Amino acid sequence: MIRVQTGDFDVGAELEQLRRDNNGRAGAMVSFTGLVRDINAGDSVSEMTLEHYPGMTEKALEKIEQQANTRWELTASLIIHRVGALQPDDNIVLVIAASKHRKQAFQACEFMIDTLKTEAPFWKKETLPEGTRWVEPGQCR
Amino acid sequence: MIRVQTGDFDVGAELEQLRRDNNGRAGAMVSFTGLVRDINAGDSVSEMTLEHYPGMTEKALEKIEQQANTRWELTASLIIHRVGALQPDDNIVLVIAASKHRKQAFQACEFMIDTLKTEAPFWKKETLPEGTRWVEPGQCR
Amino acid sequence: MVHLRYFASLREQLGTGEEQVELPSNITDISGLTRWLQTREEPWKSALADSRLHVAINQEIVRPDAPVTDGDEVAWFPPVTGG
Amino acid sequence: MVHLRYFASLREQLGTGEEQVELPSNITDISGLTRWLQTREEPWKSALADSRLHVAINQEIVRPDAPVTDGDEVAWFPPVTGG
Repeated sequence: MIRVQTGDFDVGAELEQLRRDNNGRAGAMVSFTGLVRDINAGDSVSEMTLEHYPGMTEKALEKIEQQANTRWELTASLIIHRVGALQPDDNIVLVIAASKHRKQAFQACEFMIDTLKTEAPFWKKETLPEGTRWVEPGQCR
Repeated sequence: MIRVQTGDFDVGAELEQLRRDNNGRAGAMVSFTGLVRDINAGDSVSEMTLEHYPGMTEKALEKIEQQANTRWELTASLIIHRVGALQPDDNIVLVIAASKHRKQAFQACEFMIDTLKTEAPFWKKETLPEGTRWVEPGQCR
Repeated sequence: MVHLRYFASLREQLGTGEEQVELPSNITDISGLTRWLQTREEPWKSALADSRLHVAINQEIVRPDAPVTDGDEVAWFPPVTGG
Repeated sequence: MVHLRYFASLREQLGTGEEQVELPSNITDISGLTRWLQTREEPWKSALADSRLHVAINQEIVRPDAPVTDGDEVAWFPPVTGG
């Protein structure tokens, strides 16, 4: 399942929901949470705004999730990405992969976040003391 | 931080606590949750009991966490392992690694659970319809 | 008509996020469409000259030689930085 | 005195989880201690013959030639299966 939303997400509730959907079949769940850092490239960040391409974003995330489910034997998966204005320490993205086998869960989760970072149409704009700037690829995490 | 306990843990609350301790420094958090499966090696499991070596267990987990913090740049880490009687779908183990960099968080989290599985003194005993059996290494996940 | 969209820093440079234009009959692919938009006054010429820009047709990333047809949604944007 | 501990399937086979014993003066290492315990009647001989058993002295895994001294806690157990 994928979701793009302005509001926050609750990692525990999402993990719990997937666990319940799996009901005894999973064995291993791996989650990745991306957070807004208060420092990026040496500069103090007071706010971050995430722009995206509505429509294409959802398609891109669905494709990434589908690829992960093709390559690995998953019992459940989830991608949630926030958009809009965020503060340091806020959640940005959540990726969960559940599988019978822990290696598969780790690999699928890492694949989904790695692919999202290069293929999903999101753009970060940071507010610094000197003004705003668009984040360059590879500059962040 | 490490904990060995009979009671359940709340993955969301633990992630939230580490996130608060990190306050803007982390950027990336990876969690691994191990759950009791209702089927293992083809057999239906109705209960699982985890035995451990009190004292050595804590030392082993602390050493694993310390090794991870030496090898990777972590802003926080956590290992919780349950012992005693568990039912299918129950949480068994939780490992969390937080870092500025997602690769480091993934690698540290996977290292901790991999090392725990070969070095920490826990033993699983399963209750099957035919009786009980001790889980053999490599037989599970 | 084609629906043109611009995102992030490119949107800010151009001062617009989207527009509807009549596709000139001699334009058949992304390269041609980009060059045609660059004939507008600055900042169009320089902004669209950035070789790192990606282009999507109907929300799928495409290469510069991809064909454009009437009714398409075409988007230009800088490298993505989500996650 | 040394404090001997047995875990999991080994504990069940032996029917005991721990005991205090006086260390015979001629026993200096884990191999010697294990062989001495195997002189007890079955199941001790066969249970401790399992080459996959691990041994820990004072809660650190050691090799069979590790020295044992009075006051040590020595534990035998099968391969671990936690996590």
